[in-house]
Amino acid sequence: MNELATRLAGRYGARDWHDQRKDLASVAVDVIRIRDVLAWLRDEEGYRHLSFATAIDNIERNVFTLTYALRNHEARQGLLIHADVDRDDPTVDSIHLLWGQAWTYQREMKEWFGIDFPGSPRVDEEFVLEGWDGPPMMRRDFDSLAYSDATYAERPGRVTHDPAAHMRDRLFPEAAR
Amino acid sequence: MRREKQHAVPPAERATPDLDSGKYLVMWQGPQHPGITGNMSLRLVAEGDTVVDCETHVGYLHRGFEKLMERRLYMQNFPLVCRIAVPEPDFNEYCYAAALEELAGVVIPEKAVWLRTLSLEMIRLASFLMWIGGQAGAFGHGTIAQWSVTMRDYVLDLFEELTGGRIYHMYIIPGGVRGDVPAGFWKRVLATMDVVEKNLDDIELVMFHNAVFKARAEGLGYIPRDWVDQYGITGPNARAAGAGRDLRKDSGYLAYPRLSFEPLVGTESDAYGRARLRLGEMYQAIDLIRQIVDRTPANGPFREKLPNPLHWKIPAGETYVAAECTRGEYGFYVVSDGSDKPRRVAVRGPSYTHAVSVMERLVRGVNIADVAGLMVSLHTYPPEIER
Amino acid sequence: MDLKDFIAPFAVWKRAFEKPFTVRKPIDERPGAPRYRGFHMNDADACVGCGTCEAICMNKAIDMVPVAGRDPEDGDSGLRPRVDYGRCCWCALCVDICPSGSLSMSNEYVWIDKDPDVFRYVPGVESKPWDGSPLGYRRADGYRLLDEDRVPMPETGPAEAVASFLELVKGYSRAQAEKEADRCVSCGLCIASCPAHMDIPGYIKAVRDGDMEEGLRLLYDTNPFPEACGRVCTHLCEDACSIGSAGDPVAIRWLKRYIADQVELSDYAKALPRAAAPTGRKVAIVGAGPGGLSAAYYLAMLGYGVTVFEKDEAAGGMLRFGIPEYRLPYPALDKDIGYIESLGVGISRGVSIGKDIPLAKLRKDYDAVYLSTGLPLAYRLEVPGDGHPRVLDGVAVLAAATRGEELGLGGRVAVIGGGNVAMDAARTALRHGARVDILYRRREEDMPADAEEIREAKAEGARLVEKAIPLEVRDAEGAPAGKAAVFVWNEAAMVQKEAGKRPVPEPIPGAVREERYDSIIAAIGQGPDLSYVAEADGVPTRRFKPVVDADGMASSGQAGGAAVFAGGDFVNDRKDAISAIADGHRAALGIDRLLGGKGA
Amino acid sequence: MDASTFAAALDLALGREKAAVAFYRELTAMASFAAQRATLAEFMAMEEGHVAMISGMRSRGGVSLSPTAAVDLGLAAGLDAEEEPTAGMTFQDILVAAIKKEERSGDLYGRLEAAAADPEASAVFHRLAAEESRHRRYFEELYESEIAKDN
Repeated sequence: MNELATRLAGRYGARDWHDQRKDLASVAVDVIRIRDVLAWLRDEEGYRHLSFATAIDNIERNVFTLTYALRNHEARQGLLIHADVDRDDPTVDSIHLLWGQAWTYQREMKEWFGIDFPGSPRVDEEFVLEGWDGPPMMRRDFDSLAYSDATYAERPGRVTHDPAAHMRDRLFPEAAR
Repeated sequence: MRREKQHAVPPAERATPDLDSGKYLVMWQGPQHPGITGNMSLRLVAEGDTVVDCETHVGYLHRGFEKLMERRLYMQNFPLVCRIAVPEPDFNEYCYAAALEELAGVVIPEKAVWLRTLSLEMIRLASFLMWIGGQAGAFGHGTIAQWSVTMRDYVLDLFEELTGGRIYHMYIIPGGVRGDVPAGFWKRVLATMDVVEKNLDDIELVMFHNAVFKARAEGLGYIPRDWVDQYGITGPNARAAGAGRDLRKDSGYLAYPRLSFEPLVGTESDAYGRARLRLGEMYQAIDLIRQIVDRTPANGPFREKLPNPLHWKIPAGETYVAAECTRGEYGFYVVSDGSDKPRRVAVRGPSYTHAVSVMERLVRGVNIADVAGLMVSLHTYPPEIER
Repeated sequence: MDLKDFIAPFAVWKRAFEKPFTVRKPIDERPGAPRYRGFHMNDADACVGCGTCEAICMNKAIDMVPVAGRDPEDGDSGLRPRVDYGRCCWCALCVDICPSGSLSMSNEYVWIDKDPDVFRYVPGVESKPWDGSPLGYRRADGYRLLDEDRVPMPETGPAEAVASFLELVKGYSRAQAEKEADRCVSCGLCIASCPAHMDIPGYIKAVRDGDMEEGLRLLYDTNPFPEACGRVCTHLCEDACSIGSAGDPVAIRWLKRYIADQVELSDYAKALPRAAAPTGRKVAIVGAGPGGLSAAYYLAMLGYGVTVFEKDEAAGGMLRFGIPEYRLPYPALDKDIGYIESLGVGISRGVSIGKDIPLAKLRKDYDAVYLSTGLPLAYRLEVPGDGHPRVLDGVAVLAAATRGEELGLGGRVAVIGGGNVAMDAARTALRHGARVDILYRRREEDMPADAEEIREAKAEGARLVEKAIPLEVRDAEGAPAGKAAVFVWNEAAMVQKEAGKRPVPEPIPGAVREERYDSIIAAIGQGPDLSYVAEADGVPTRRFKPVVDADGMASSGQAGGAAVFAGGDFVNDRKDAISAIADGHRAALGIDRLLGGKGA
Repeated sequence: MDASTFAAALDLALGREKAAVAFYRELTAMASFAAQRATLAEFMAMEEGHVAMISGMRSRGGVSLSPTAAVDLGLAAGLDAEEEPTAGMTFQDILVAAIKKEERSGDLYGRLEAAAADPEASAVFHRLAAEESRHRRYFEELYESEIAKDN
């Protein structure tokens, strides 16, 4: 696979090649090259199958890391292509013309992360979250528990006790400072 | 560069009908509709009784699994993931467990390898039995559904005995499996396989040599070979079109490299051809289960000890583990940031591809009465789209 | 399409004559499989209320609730899990993880009721028809989510051990400590049992996180003797550990030691909190054992000027003079004491209150006085001849060993008693080359010494003579007078005289045995020396114990002089280091309250 | 000793208990520090209670004591009480003295019971012996829990 790593590095400045398994590797490129890299891998390197596309909210670095999972059936190799996109302006080239299902993943990422793929069909339509009024739910700073607590009532009568605190209150309350 | 050869694929070419023209009828099929596999709906635009446009709508049943998983301990997600494909939950358990094991550097015992393979093949059979009932039912053959759902229940009896649950088995736990087979289990597995096999013979005769079924299924939902890569189609839908890809063979996970089988390949991926291929895979599953019964080691540990699940941290990293389920490539992409909860879990369900973009394209020009049959012929489990 | 396609479908008719698949009344007659994950059962007596089921439950279906008739006690929170079937998904992780193994599931799955609230209940407390069902989900043999086995502690083998006074327990490596810390489920049942109520789950988490400074800080919150307690604590916490309810308890003591061992004394100040601004007030402490120095540490942290008066030439009390160095090496103890002294605590060594300075003078010169003088006096055997020169007292022998004095025990040694002092004396004698018999009035299982002490003493070669009632000590014939002695005892039978009480050793008539020894070490018990406390000090005593209030205060000091607080072995019933440390901490807070401090 | 009647028997017992009070008073005189005196005062108060109890029985003319003897823990027999109390007496010394005293009283009442011709007097001595055995038992338990903890 190192030959592919070298070619990817040479052509597209790909970096951080990592062999996860004998049949799975990952590599990172600049987000601006993403469509070209994927097209090249599809057409020239046999990675014709797009397994899925998704994103990871790396909020600490203020980026969304896109992951495109490709597979070369003949070589029986999987490849994860990563690209970081600025979390403050998450706009990425659409690949809907490369794969027929890609627009759905892009629509999902728009809904779940707020990443835009201009030109991608129906990218602004609701996908899973019909009627959703919250922020993009897969963002790390969306606290689903707080949302749930604020939106739904707990069933009455639910109360629990921490064993250590319960024992302290009953056996040595003076230690509760 | 062959960039010019790129196919301009739907929905870019989709022409939205002019709904104000009065020529069209908009109708919703689902989310409560017997012809829809699960809680999903299709917004159909019909001209006469011919569908001219379709939109898939999901999100009626399960949503937010992937978010939920990010706030739970690794082990707490074990009982959660099975819900992502209700009729075929075990693939979630396997892919999730295998991804964590790979990231944590855990090797599972030999016995667990075989028992995992067993449960994946048993659920493959059960899932196909449910599907074939739906496929026949969509064309009015309720009898087949009666038979096949009964056969499925016999398989679920085996699951109940092995795992303590009929639907959500929660058996393939990170580290291995949750228990050895009970006494006398293998005998009952073989007996059930004989019963199911005999029933499949009847189904083959009654359903596949059936003028009505042939008339309605042949040519319905035809998937050309070159769509397979264009749309990321996998599983029987792809194999029926001549793409002989099967992760059990190609990736060689679990005990598959040591089992004797060849992926089935068809020539026509239409509703009939796909059904034929799946029937063949049901016989194949029975054959694999018999091989597994023969070869599973009698003794030995069935689970590798893992750290305390309350504190289990997995080294930072990412992996994608996929397995061949009844509908194709089922995969879990797991990212760890080194903490005790996953950073990201993305589930790749095969329905995602064929129940949205492929379905929306195939349904155009189809008679409304055949929409259900078409949809079932693609074999869709909506929760794996919603996640 | 051929003709077959029109004929074949009629094959369905052959089924018309077959037996139907369906069964009649399946709900009544279709029990779940033997492993079925049905409704929960809980053995409420075996359950310890640790809440680990609640912690693992991904659905938040379990609440820990108090139940009638179960009060919290050592190793049992008194809480029991209540399952809400509105949330439960029957995954049975609660059963898999349950430390005590009390949770299980029946194979019952049918339960119909109009009232939705009944589907929330406390298994094993609210009785249900499926209680006690032999069928249903149990965790499989060989399958556990928690590790029941403790990470073994590397220790010197007994043969090698008796050859020297080197520390036996070698301490965990980082990997070992983290693995052992991983076994903890953070239930906190241990906290109540620890006399000092240390934040045990907190510092174990620090071990897991590799954060030794945080760990040390948590230790010092309640205990300024982590090196010593990490080695010789009586570890009541481990008796209460929920993991211990069906496995080896977490090695809490060794983990405490691990933390303290990892941080150099010179780095302590960086990790630990600074003392408060000086209050200008002074406190005198009598006795530089763990209790007195614990009070000194917390008083110093609160800004008090502290002077500790110690009759011996070195500080540490029984930790130094009572515990042999193979269990607690002096450098470890010196580290604990060294840190306390580094905070400005003054220790006046070799000054005996009552002899050199009257207590009344301390009460005049200081704003408060804390007494922690322990139990220095060995009780006598109280048999004829117990004044024989070869009858030694265990505490004195151990102190002499600490001082490096020649013990001159001889080749044959008897140790009378079954407590930790007896074990320490026996093992010290073994290390001096003696053949040692331990004679105890009751049975081995009745011995008050820690089980591991008994086990190790035996492994090192001590012979245990059970049910030996001392009768007499005689001068041995054939030896110069006073150079050897004969110990005479009566073999006893254990007799259950009263129901519910422990059996009583009763002499077997005629079964009198005797053995000649070079030394007989009496270690039956110790008492306080209260001769330095006068009526005028206003310290009430009852049966040779100072009587104190909840703050450890014995005298409010109204009668001419400072208030007097007291604690440690001569006040509490536990009579161990950790209780003395807890008393010292409590008294420091009490003194601070009395003197108008802000409290800490 | 005339102990053949009920009243005479109680008189004798009263004398014993008064002697016990005197015993503790004597020890107290020897004591050198507060804790000794506090303990002796406590034990003396117990004996004073006995004096009051027996006076009460005598004036009421009836005995309200259980005839059931306490279980003998066997300690008293083994304790060596040769040594005389000293100014430095420990809690052990005081307890040994107390146990021995109760044992002697119990023995005495036992002998008197056997010697008494009057069945009523015999019953009184029997009950007094039982009472002394309970006292002894009380001190023995104290000895086991506070002194010989490790034996």
